[in-house]
Amino acid sequence: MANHTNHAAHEQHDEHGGHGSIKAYVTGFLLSIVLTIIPLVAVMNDMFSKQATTVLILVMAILQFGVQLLFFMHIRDEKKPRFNLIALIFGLIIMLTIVAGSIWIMTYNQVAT
Amino acid sequence: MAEAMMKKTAVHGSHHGHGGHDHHDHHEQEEMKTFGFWLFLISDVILFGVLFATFIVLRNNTAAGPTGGELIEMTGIIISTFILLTSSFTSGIALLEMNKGNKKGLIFWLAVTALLGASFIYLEVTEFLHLVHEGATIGTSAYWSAFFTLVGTHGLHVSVGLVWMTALIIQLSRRGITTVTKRKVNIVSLYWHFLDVIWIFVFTIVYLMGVM
Amino acid sequence: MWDKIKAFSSEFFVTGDPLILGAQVSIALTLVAIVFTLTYFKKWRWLWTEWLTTVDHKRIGIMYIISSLLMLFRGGVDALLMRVQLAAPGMEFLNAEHYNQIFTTHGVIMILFMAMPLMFGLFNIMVPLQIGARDVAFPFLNSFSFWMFFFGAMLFNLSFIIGGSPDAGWLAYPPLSGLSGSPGVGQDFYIWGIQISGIGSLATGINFIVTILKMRAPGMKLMQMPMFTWSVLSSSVTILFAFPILTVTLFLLFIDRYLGAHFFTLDGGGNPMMYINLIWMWGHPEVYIVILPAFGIFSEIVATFSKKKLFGYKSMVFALMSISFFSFFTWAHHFFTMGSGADVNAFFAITTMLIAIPTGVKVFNWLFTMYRGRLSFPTPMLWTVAFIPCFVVGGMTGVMLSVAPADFQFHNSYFLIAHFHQVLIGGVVFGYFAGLYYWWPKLFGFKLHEGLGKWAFWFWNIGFYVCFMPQYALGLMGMTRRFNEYNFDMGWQPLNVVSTVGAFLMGIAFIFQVWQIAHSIKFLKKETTGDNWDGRTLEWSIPSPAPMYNFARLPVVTHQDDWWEKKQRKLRGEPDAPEVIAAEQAPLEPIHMPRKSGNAFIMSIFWFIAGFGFVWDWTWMVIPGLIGVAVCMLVRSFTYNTDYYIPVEEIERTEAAARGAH
Amino acid sequence: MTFMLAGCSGEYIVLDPKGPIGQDQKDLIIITTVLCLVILVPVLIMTAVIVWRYRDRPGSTAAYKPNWEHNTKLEVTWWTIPIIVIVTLAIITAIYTYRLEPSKPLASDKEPITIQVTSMDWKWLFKYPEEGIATVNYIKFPEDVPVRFQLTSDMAMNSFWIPQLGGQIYSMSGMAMTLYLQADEPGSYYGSGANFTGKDFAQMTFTADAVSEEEYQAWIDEVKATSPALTIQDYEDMRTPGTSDVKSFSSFPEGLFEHIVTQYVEDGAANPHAHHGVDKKQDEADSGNGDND
Ligand code: HEA
Ligand code: HEA
Ligand SMILES: [Cu+2]
Repeated sequence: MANHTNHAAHEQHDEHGGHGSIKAYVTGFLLSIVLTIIPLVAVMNDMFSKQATTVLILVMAILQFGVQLLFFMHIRDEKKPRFNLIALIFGLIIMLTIVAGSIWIMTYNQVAT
Repeated sequence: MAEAMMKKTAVHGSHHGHGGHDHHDHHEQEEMKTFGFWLFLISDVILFGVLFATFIVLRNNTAAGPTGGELIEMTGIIISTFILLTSSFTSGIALLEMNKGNKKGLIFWLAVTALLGASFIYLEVTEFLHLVHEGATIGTSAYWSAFFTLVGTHGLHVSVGLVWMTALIIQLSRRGITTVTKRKVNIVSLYWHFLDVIWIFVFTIVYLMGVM
Repeated sequence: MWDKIKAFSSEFFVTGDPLILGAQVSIALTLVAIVFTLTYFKKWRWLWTEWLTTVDHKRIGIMYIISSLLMLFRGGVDALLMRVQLAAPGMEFLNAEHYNQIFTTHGVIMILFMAMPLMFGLFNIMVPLQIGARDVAFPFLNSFSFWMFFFGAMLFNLSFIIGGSPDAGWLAYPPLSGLSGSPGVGQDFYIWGIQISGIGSLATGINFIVTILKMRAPGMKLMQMPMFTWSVLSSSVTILFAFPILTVTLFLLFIDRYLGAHFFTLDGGGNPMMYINLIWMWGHPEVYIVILPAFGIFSEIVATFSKKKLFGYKSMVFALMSISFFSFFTWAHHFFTMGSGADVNAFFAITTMLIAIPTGVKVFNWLFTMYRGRLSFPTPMLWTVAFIPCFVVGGMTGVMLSVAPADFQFHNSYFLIAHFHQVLIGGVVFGYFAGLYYWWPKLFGFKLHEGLGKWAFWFWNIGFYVCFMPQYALGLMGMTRRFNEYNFDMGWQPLNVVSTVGAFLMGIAFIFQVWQIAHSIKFLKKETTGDNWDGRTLEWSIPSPAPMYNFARLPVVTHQDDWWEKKQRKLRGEPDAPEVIAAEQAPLEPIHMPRKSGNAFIMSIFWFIAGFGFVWDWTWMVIPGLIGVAVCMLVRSFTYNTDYYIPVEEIERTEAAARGAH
Repeated sequence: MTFMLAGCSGEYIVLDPKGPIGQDQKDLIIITTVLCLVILVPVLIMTAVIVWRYRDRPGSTAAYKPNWEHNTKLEVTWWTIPIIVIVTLAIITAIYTYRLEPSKPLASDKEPITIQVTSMDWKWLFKYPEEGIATVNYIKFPEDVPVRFQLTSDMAMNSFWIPQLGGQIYSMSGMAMTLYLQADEPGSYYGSGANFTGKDFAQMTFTADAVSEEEYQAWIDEVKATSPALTIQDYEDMRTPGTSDVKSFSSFPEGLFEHIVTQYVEDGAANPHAHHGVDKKQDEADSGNGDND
């Protein structure tokens, strides 16, 4: 594994300072609007079956998440080693485990309602 | 921290006087803080994950009381969703202004972001009041407990962000754009985008699926 | 009026029990004595400037260790009280309520206020030294973590004399821990004590991840880090992912109690099983959080005292990381008996067993580090060698528990109690003791008396087996945990008596340790070499105790076990690499250090105040508490002057004094 | 541990099963113990030998290789052996997990009898829906006949455990779990509440008697003839926390168990706290909301 910081990247980092461009932000913004409208329309107009809608809106939410991550949070711009990305991926795996695991386990232990 | 800088110089076997170090030094330290904050955000991901899990598990437990679908008014929610999306965008613009070195622009866009955030909170409070009025409080049923806690925790995060942004605007106007304030703005905008992401899932799972 | 006050104070203070009255009086007397001593010797200022406001990782570490040893005492006394009751259940030495409070506080204190802070103490003291850094990444945050732990622990312990202790078990399952099951304030003390210190733990986790990833000495690659540092990284990563779960779970329990919500209540559609599900998502990783650093400590010690490189470095690292990862996929093994069906049980049984594989690899690597080594057995190594069989047996019984259908018979029995004490004492406690003995000279600049240490060692060990081996048998005899009484027909008493004797042997061992420390302070034998064990890693390359800036010049690292390699090169007469020499001969430069700050201490007091207010439902106290917290945060945010430079002359003076000593 | 096993007077009831479930569990315990010993014993021996042989002493002839830190063959070995053991164990566990799934009916040519179990603070209430009788802290059932326990809790979660017949299952409020057990021979078996429920939880032990069919019938008849009826009032009284002696009742209100399971269900609009009516929501409980058998 490489040393913790890379000198070259470090130098160059100073110059470009922050990340992103107005173009990226606008693209991201438009995408996020579109990705919000699609599920909204699908749900409000009862366009598909319940199951299909669920899948659709979840996919849209995940795409939206990707958009924020790429265009706004600049996850791509990280220099190596990509600790940020690694940490995020681990975090997401654990988070999904928590949600999916709870749902799975608790389906057997619902209280009478 | 000094060692951070010395790491660099030592690896490359060069030693310049320490005048030039300070800058590097701070830079490295600020970078560390940003990374630390990123980790904090990931712990927040887990935090919200647990709240979502709880909400999903308890979503049918309305104890014969009102359900979300019955009481939720989507109009307000849709408006606040777009407000938050826009604020995520404006906080990005603030960042761009900062990178251009434009202090005024930076403060302006931060203020816009904060205002959007404040209107989001206003709408949320209105919605909660509406729900309480309709007879859904945190004690009504497990569903509403989970609902208010999840949505409220997000709202609390946004409110904290507002205080933080205000404090930052004051600091910026006093100190201008320095390595330290720059990092602070970066962090706050990261936080803001993160809250946007969380909201997307609140919107999808709590509201859209609730009224489906 | 008077009646009101009387009624209030009878609720506020725990009354009516001579045991507790005695404790209250002695606590009050101790407090008076402390205040008097500080005033008499004019030490208040010293206390404030040197300790309460310090951000030095070594001092914070010392404070962690002192507090955790006090907590070990408290938890240990609890244990002894329980054991007395269980040896003679008919005597009603403790009544049912007391017994329940005592096992609850014993469990909480031992894990959260003894093991965790002892672990954080070792993190603090050693990680920066091992990686060649001058402090942790966020020294202020570090002091915040400590004070949050400290005041959280204080809040929890307060319940002993004020309001009454929690009594719903160390993980406080609702509805027993909810308002319907525990209307008193004990459970609120539990929630807020743990919550406040939990925030501190999360911050520590983040702090050490950043420290380790970003602050290593120049040249030190990840795969050259000492194994303890690796274990701290894996443990911190686990903290990062696990502690938020605890925070939320307790928070939900709190709003159930405080705002009448219905997450885990019986009515209103609440589901108490969800709590059990959530708390173990934290609870299981938690036990690995505390064991992983112990694994790291053993790895350091076994290499040092075998005079041999650690065997299988890479698989050790891989094992650590996979344990922390897999620890998040096993939680349901704590409630196999919840009736979640065969799919769930089979899945979680298998994920649980998988952890035995990387753990086993670690055991074999330790054995093969000793194999073809030259073993010497000072106290740190004794603890290490004793750990292996003890932990392996405990781990095996863990594997037996993980077999879901068999667990139907073991669950909640003394078999389980024996399992986890074996891994917690044989693994965690032995490990931290080993680390404490090993690093003590580095920490304080003097060695501990070996002879007394050996007495303590043998008493702990023999006491351990005498205490907990019979408990496996008791489990198979059907004795369930948390029984304050049992029927003599069951034939459980003889083994319980044996077990109690063992517990007292451990108590004697603890007395030996206290004596050992007192004795060593009295007959102070200064440690002047800085490298008294002929160590392998960077911490041994600097004077003992380490100067406040740790390294006058930051070392350049070229090898794993860099310090050892350097000594070997010297023996062989080989020169160091040019960059190493360059770094060593570079002129001293002013050292950049974080400034002291009382903010963290004060902020934690406000947390304490808010927590205390929440416990008693006193809004007038909660609000100023929370406002205080917010103000402290803002003040910190507006503080830009957070660090300073140590001038070269001062460094020269300090170094001369340290080096001149030998 | 062996010396403990030999030397003490108590009875190892977990290892002395009297029913098919307990028997299977005992087998499983033995299999896993053996599998663990396969590794444990060599590890302990290795530890002792290595520590002894490589201790530093004057004139030691043992090899010393300070830089020997890696050996692929060895490392592969100790990744592989545990993997093999764990895979074996995993397979066995999976098989047994499905076989011993507590809600799975037992293979038997006899019709199972049902006992409805409620953990209360701090006593056990048992009901025999087929016979219409009820008992407290005591059960009796015929040997060789599968018993279907339906478990629920009135308050905090407990755990129903008769070690000699088989492992425990939680009793939880708001749900009904199922556990099948069977006694192969007559006897008087120890049972307990294994999960902590507060103050007098240690007093929640009970006796489970397995008797011949005739004796069982006789007992039922006797209870019916001589015991009082369990009224709703009795049940409400029982809910006050406290311990209880052994009791029996000749009858109990119909649907009491279902009522206990659904007692916390709000019936909505009218009165959110009216959960004391016995008759309501029976159907729902019968259709097994939360019942996973
Ligand atoms: C430091 C703490 C610690 C550690 C390290 C462990 C380690 C393990 N634990 Fe333990 N456990 C606890 C602390 C710990 N546990 C606590 C506190 C509880 C109870 C809490 C409560 O209810 O209050 C508990 C409860 C507990 C249960 C729940 C039982 C029940 O409630 O009914 C189970 C079940 O699966 C379990 C399993 C395991 C396993 C499989 C391991 C494994 O990680 C062990 C792995 C190690 C080895 C196996 C030994 C070395 C390996 C070899 C030499 C290699 C080869 C081995 C094989 C192939 C088998 N533990
Ligand atoms: C790191 C964790 C840790 C440690 C170190 C210990 C240490 C000990 N534990 Fe603990 N224990 C737990 C964690 C731990 N325990 C947990 C999590 C539970 C579960 C709680 C629950 O069910 O909710 C538990 C439960 C538990 C029980 C079960 C109670 C029950 O279910 O009814 C018992 C019973 O024997 C016990 C005994 C002991 C003993 C004898 C020690 C000994 O090692 C203690 C050693 C003793 C000392 C260090 C004493 C020092 C004091 C003195 C020297 C003073 C001298 C004074 C006199 C002689 C009067 N523990
Ligand atoms: Cu576990």
